Amino acid sequence: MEVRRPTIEDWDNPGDLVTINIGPSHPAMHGTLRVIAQTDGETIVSAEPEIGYLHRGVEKLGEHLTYHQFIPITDRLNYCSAIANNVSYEMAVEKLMGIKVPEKAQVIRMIMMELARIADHIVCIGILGVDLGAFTPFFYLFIQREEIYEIFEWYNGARLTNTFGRIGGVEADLPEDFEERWRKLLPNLKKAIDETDKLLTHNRIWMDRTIGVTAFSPEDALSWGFTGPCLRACGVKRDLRKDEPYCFYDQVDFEIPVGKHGDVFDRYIVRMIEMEESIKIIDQAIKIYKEFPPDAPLMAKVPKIIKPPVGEVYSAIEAPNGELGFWIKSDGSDKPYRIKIRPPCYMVYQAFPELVQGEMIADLIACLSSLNIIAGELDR
Amino acid sequence: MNWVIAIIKVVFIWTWCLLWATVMTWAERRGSAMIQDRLGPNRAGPFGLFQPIADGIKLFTKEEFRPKTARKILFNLGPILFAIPAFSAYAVIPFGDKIVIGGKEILLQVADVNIGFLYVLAIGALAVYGIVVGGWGSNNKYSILGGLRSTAQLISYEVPWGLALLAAVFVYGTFDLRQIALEQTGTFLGFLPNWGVFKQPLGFLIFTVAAYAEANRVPFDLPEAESEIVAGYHTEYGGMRLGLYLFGEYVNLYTLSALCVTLYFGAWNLPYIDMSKFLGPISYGIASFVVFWLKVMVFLLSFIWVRWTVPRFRYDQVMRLGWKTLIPLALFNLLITALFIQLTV
Amino acid sequence: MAFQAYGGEGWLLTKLEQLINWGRKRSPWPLPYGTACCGIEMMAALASGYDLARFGAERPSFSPRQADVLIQAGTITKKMVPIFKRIYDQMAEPKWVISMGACACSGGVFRTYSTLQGIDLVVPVDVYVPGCPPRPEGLIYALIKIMEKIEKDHPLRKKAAEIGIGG
Amino acid sequence: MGLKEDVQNTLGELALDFLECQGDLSVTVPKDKIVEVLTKLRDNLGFNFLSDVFGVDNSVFYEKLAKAKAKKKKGEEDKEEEPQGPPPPRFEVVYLLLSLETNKRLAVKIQVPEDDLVVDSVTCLWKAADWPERETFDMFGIRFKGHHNLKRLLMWDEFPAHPLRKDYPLEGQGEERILEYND
Amino acid sequence: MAKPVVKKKYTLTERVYLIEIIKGLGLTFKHFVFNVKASFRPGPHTVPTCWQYPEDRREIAPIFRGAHMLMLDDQGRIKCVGCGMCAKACPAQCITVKRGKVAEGEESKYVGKTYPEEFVVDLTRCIFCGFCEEACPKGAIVLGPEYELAQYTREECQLTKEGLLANYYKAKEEGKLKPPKKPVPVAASAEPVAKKAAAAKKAAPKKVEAQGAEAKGDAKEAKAKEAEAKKAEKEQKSEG
Repeated sequence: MEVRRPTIEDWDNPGDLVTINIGPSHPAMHGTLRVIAQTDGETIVSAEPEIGYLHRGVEKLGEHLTYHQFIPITDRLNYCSAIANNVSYEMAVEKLMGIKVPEKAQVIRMIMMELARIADHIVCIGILGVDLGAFTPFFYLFIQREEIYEIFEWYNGARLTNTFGRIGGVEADLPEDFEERWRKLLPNLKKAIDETDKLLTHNRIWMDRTIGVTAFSPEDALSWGFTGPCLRACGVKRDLRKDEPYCFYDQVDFEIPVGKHGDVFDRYIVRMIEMEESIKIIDQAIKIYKEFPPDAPLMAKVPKIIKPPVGEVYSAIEAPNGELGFWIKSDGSDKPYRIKIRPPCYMVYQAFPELVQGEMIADLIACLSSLNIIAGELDR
Repeated sequence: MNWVIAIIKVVFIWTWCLLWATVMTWAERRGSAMIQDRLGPNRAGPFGLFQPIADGIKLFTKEEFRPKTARKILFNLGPILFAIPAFSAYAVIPFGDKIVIGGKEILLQVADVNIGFLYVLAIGALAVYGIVVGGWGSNNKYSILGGLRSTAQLISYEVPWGLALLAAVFVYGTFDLRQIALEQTGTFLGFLPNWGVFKQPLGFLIFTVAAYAEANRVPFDLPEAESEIVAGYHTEYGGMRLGLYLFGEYVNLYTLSALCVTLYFGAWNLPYIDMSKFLGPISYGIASFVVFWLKVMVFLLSFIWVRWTVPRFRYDQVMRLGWKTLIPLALFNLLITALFIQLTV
Repeated sequence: MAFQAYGGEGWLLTKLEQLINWGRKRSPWPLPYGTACCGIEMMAALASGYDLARFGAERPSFSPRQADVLIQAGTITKKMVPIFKRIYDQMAEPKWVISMGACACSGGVFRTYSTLQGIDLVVPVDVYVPGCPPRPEGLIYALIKIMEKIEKDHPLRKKAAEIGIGG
Repeated sequence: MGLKEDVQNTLGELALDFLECQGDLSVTVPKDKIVEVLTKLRDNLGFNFLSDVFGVDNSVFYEKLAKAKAKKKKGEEDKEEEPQGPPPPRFEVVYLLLSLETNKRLAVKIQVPEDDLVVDSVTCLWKAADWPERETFDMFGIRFKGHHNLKRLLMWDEFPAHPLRKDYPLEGQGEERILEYND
Repeated sequence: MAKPVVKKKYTLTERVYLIEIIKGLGLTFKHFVFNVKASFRPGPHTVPTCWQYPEDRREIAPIFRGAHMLMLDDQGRIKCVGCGMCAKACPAQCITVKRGKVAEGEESKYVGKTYPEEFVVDLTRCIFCGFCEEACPKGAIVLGPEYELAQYTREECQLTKEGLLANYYKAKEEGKLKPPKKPVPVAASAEPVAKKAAAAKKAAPKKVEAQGAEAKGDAKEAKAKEAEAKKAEKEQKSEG
């Protein structure tokens, strides 16, 4: 049945249905998303998301900055895990130029990316909890996130927007006390994850709120272009870290958690397990890292002014949210001719009307939080 | 002379309620902070105790704003309708046994009505008016949703609440709250304090759950569910009107806790100890008051404690829990109680 | 008018104003309008590590009617401008605005067609916090600056001047 | 047995041009055959996942290349051929495909001339094309025939220009959004 | 289009709400008791996870990227020559440098022959990426430890030369100057240092070690080369 999508004109003649405008200034809409929902009582008949409230013209800006200058801009795409964006972009440019990154730099990138993944999932799960009324796990998790930030800060001096790495490598070696910090953080992080698990996972209220809510079939998910945890929650075992390995992901041992129904609960569980897997990866990566001599190269030899040859490449990595890709077209000058970012949550969010149809208003919020829509990369 | 005492009692209990509702807002903030590994407001006065006063001053001096589309009368009426029942309900709940001053026996209760029980039920149901009127008067979709949610929720939970209380009435055989309190002395089955909770464990459970729903507290805080409908019925309210809503909530909590203590936790009676035997008349009066107040505080704190632990229900789940679980359970409880009484008496 | 007598440097008036200022200062309920990266740092400031609640800013009220301090954390795009302005207008007096982060202060690195070059083009801003994003400490420092500003305020005298009494 | 041969075999003469860059293969196909091509690729070669759809404005690209060539003045042959005769179409729409089985990626490109900015929508093949096509419309003004809801996505509805076109200045032309509220 | 229907299967403990809720209550109570105990400790830092900012500050990294400062050398001379490399490298274009010739008699103030007549950093635009610091051939502009940057007006956020120097003095007084950055080892040639071949994967750790040793030799060369390259660059810049 084709349902007419609501528009803003429905405000004036709503008929039997109530049109509710949710956002952009709504506590659960992360400040920048907007959903116009038609509701029958509390049930959503149809919902239409509107995006673009954080469209900052990143792609256009990229055409006016040099390759190097664009790195800080990528920080501001998915700001929950800036490092993954940085690395994705750098890998795209490196691919375009045919640079092979020194292995030690790759290990450092891997460690940092996994830390960023944990930080990202912490935000997602914490916000999911807050949006469902459970505030406390958010605080428990954020304490640990703060510690992860501290690691970032001691690495290169910024907490959130790290501007990590350079084209051709990384800008610094891991600090000497990195492992010490990590060891200090590890038990607390595990404890925080465990406490969240205790507070939420088996709580019937939580289960009622999440299980079966906005379930999605794998076929639909693939057709809509889902990637990352949302796709894995639907039961498709796909992870670029395993399927198209980069860095050292083919040399570390980790599992890919897969859900069954693609509902909010599965997304939550997949993220929870992924955090634990990331911890495993970091532990192994630190072992690999230690095998390198302290003065092993961290940067490939790149010219001072980066001028890739004419061409176009697409390179993607598994960001915390899914496949984050950069398509770069170069015209041989020091500025990219066109940068196209393929943000993971863009694809996920466009399936939103289908996801929430027939659910209740409260589920809309739960669904939105569990998809982990980051406006920065959604609108670019 | 009697009306002087009555006025003193009214004023006292109002200020007392107000005081503890104020302290509760502080306790809520500090308590939640302590649960969440942080500190909470600690800058205003010692331990941040003056925080509620600062809030009050600020809300009082804030611009009183009424949206153009709001219904003037209803908009103004909402908070008042919400706050008044919360205060009035306390009229019949005893807050201590009795105090003898100058040979005159003063009951620590504003009005010793023999149907006090029914009065509480009736007044408690009134609070929903404040929410729904406020929500409707704001003329905001979120507010109306919040108001509707709270209506459905309060009506649904009024039923198991009443049924649970009815079972308690079966046990005590009276509608008089003072009488109920007095019945809970001595021991039950030889070793337990003779408290309602031991005679009516299921009833107590249902009462507590329903009380959370009546008070709109997590996990039943749907009418003001922050992440769903912004601030629910008080979305459009600011300034002191909002203050009344926020404040009324805590007064409401205080009343509910007091009712719970009166019915199920032996009011001012200590387990195994009869205070009246070894305390003077005045000190006994004060002691009974303090004991009662301490018990109420425990309940108030448990409201906070639960709030910061569990997630929120969804609307239909609240209804399901109310109609499909609590009401049958309450009926079952009623049946068992009736049978038991019929067989033993 | 009798009130006129208090319009001057009256002791009672000053004390009263101090009291009001104290109340306002100690209870700045924020409206956290986090649109972008700064929103995450604002969350960090609200979370346990820094705990904005210590200053009484505990109750993030998402309804603009109930908020005192609008923390604009993140970019305001041109598409967002009318909505943002409306939110500001909906806030009841007295209100303050913290412009957190480079994007909110001036558009920052996003000198583009869709970004508003500083929210002060649309609403009056009380405190600017540079940084991209600022540390949570930076935000708390801004809040302290707002408090200092509140302390210097004369709410009653202003009101009196508004309605045309006193001096 | 490379991917290129496979694509060549599958598409036959529909494949107009191949471009290989650092292992990334892209194939140019006729504009009006895009749905047919993508169906073939999906059904025969297992490219069952649409990563992204986006547009490129090539109006400056060829100029820049020509300039760069002129600078070199060496007479070397470049990979890119100097456009002969009519200028190449201004816009390009790129479809990024992925095969989930073999993990191979393929970019399919169509050339869209400025005077005929209508392309067939591929939302019938993949729902994922929904927003990317809207965005392409928003940013370049390329219309997609058969799209069910072709509205602006990122900019507001009344926005007059298409910002990712090369002739649009970075800092905009002073557009402002005005919304009226009646309260 | 049809949504999959999920059947909820709960265990008994999950079905009865209370057991899990009581477990959760126990957990929060533990935190509560711990924090209440901790909050009575003396000093500003009571609850271990909470920093009371103005009194009790979290230790920030010595390399934290805060407000800029203009560096002086050992003799108190301004290192900056006003070449404008930082302004060029800045993605946000927030730096304005005007170069001036050092007047006679003022040579003791400046390192170079030219000096920054005007040096303004627009902090409201700056994104603190640290590229200016990297681009500077003289190590003259450095992102300092200052993070309390809030101001009442936009004009106050313009960091002029005086402000930049004041930041330097403040950081120096507090001993918060950045430690010198270690040079990053660069691979010797454009060729990959060690190919990540399939064979390498099988015996990963050993191979890695071997590669590491190999890389060691390379790294020394790389350092030398890098130093050379830097010298050349600097010369070029100071000329230009």
